[in-house]
Amino acid sequence: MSNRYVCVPTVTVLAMMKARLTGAVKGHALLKKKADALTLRFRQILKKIVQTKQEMGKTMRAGAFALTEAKYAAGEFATTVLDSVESASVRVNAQQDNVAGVKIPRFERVMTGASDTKMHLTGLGKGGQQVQYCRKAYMTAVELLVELASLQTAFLTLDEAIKTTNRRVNALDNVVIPKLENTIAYIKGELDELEREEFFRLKKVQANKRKVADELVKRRLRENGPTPNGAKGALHDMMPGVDQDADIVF
Amino acid sequence: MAQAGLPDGRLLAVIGDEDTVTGFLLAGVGNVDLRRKGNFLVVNEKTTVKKVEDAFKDYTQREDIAILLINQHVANLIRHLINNYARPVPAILEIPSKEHPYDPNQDSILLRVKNVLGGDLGAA
Amino acid sequence: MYGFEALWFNIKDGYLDGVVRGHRSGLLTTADYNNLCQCETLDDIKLNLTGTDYGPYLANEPSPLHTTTIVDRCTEKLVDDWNKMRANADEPLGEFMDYCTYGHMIDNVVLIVTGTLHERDVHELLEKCNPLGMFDSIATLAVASSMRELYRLVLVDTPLAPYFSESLSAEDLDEMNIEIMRNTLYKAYLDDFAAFCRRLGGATAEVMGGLLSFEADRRALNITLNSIGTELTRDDRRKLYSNFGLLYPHGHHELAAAEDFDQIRSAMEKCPPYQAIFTKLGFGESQMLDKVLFEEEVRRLCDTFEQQFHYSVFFAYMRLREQEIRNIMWIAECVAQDQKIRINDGIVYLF
Amino acid sequence: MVRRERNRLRVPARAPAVMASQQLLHFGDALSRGQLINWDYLGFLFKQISPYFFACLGTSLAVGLSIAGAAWGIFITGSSLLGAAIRVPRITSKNLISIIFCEAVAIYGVIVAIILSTRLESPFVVRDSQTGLYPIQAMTAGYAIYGSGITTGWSNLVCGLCVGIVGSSAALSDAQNATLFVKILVVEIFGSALGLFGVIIGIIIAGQAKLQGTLPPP
Repeated sequence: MSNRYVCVPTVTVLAMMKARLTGAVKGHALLKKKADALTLRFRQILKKIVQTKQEMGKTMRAGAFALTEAKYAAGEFATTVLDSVESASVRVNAQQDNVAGVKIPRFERVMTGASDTKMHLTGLGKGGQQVQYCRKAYMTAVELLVELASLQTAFLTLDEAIKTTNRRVNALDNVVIPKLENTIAYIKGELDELEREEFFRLKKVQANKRKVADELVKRRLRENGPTPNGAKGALHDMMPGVDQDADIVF
Repeated sequence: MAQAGLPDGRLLAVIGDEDTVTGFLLAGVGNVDLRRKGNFLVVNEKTTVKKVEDAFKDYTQREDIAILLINQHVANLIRHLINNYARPVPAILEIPSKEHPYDPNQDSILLRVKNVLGGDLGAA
Repeated sequence: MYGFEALWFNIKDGYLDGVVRGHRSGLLTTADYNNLCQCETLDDIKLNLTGTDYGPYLANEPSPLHTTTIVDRCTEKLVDDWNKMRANADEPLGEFMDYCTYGHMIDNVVLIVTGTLHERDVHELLEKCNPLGMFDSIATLAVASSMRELYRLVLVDTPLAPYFSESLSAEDLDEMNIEIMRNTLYKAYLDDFAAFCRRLGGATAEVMGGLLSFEADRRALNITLNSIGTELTRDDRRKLYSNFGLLYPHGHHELAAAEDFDQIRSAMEKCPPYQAIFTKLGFGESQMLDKVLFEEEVRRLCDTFEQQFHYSVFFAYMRLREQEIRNIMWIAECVAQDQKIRINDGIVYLF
Repeated sequence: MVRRERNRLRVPARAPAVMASQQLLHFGDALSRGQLINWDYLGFLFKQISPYFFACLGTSLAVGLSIAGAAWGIFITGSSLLGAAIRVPRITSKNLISIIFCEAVAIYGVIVAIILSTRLESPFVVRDSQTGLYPIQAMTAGYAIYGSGITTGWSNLVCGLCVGIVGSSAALSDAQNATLFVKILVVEIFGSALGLFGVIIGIIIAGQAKLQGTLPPP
């Protein structure tokens, strides 16, 4: 029997173990709730991720096509764009959401308002309109991607969180609680055993004492003649509660 | 989080073919700091896998980058790195490129999603 | 000597005139475009182009084709044609042909200059240059570390030097937005080109005058339209308009003051030729403008072939080829990106 | 040489010279009177010029101008044809007809020149010994041959140009669209007919002329 805690089987320990068991059961219930909440959120996110990923496919396609249109109208402008990069006008802020005690990073697009005149003037001579159109298309894509990034990090974090929570739930469910229960059962068994030993010992003592008393009576009878009632009363006095209180122990 | 040191927000990094990068730079994600260190890498047929790997490692370790966008066909070059990458931030997003339409079956994240859902993505 | 080019033109340029018209007949026709539009993959497009002038250029391309490869090969064809003709050209046709390519040269210089200032690899930049606008010393552009140095060391020897010295001051070289610089140079170039054509006289002056003023007016229109809502001031805007064209000078006043598309429209519609273009557009609709203008340009370019004994055919051929390459790019992109619904939006049928 | 010897024998050598100097004085007078062209003097001048000179000049103009026209036309057509044929080689054989039309112009000139040169016949014309003038028939013939040559020459020159330019366009348009060739050929034929008009008129003009003197009585 290794599936229990090693302890001294005493009443104190028993009480302690019982307290631990109640805690474990309560914790298990809570963790279970948390896991459910996380899973709920997780499922939502999963659905959204798949949706957003597919939408992202579409948006990116639209963006790529807008770029084609811009190239068609403005000629080759990629290098100009690559070379006129200065400071990002689109950035992300990371914030944190709290889902059942799990901190989930959430990204938010912010426009810093950094000057991007260069981009505005791209294709000034020809095709600028299409370039701006393309720019807008990619802005939409960025927005979507930021959202997707939030979802994705949330997914990863939640995945991790759910795994740990589930592990804990399972650990409680499969290891801690049975072990506690086993321990309690063991302690109780041990305590019973002690009790029974004590009873047997008491019985033995009683029998012994009765034997001694009988011999005493016999000896008295031999010496004084039989006084049956008096002897019996004396015996009863010597072992109080043996007859009436037997069910106190059991 | 490094948020406190960067009051104006963190960056998006892009690794991809010229068109993708151009598009996102047009949208204004590009950033070149004082040491002329950019947050984008144009991958063409001459770019070595090593270079892509280095850029990936660099971008994922930089504090000021929150999201890394990478073209799927480029991601396939360094798939081992991406599969081993476990941190939530910077988030790695695989995006389709012009010539390689989006294939959900190659996306590391979606594969995990698929595992969780236990099968069909379309049904979800 | 207008009207008598017929007698002298062919002495020097008859052969090339024939050659360029031959090349022109190699441009894709509506039937070709219809076939191309039916394609499902880039390989189909390659197959369809095999029967055209582009055939030999695409024949040896290995199978995973990219749209950029197709476009590059097609451009190569144009460049080969152009260089062969340039090599055979006598003066002043040679000079005329050089003038045609100065526009690309400006783009290349701007590209290299911005690239150099951002410490990019020169070879990479050279690959991106338009081969039509190459000049001998272009690789040396990269030695300079500042714009001013660049002008002093390299640009001074190029045909573009006058444009730099006339329209830009030393401070401009350092501070000006590259896009504005490009357009300033382009303006100087267009003015110069128009003056050159006037000097040539005869049918060339007449036909090129029409084409260039359309070009100048289109640029004016585009600059106005694209600078709405940007920090470009009215005066800056005016400085980028060419000094000729149908809108010059009164239309430019109105354009410079225009704040939205409808104002531009009312300024442009005062010229009868442009009125016809704008009637094709609904009010407030500026998205289609590019295409309508391309169509108008192509129509004008095609018309130049109706007249003989002038140089404009060379200019027109170059422009038409470029338009065709744009068309091919569009088709290829539509096919590659699976956007075939949009395929007809981008093709400007040449004939 | 022989002719000149004979002339010297028959014509009083001094007479024309004296008259010429008189006329020259007269010409100076005319100028001083404010008259720009002295028609009398010009008439005198032309009368003094040998009809043979005009006949030969006419003949040479006929062939020279025609050939200039033909050559001009051929280079106009030819250069375009060569250029266009690079792309569309099929047009060369068909468009040789334009070259042939131009060539025909030269042939007209040659024919007319031959005809004109046959008008110069022996025995040769001599000046009248009294007046120092050539016989009126001879002068008529000289001018006629000159006129015929000029008519043919100029008309063939412009005809050659016309055919050349049209031929150039024909070559270019044939390269673009083969069906156009026949239509443009009609235009070209009409163009080349122009030269024929000159030739006909030239032949008619020269038809009556005969530059032939009468043999002196033995």
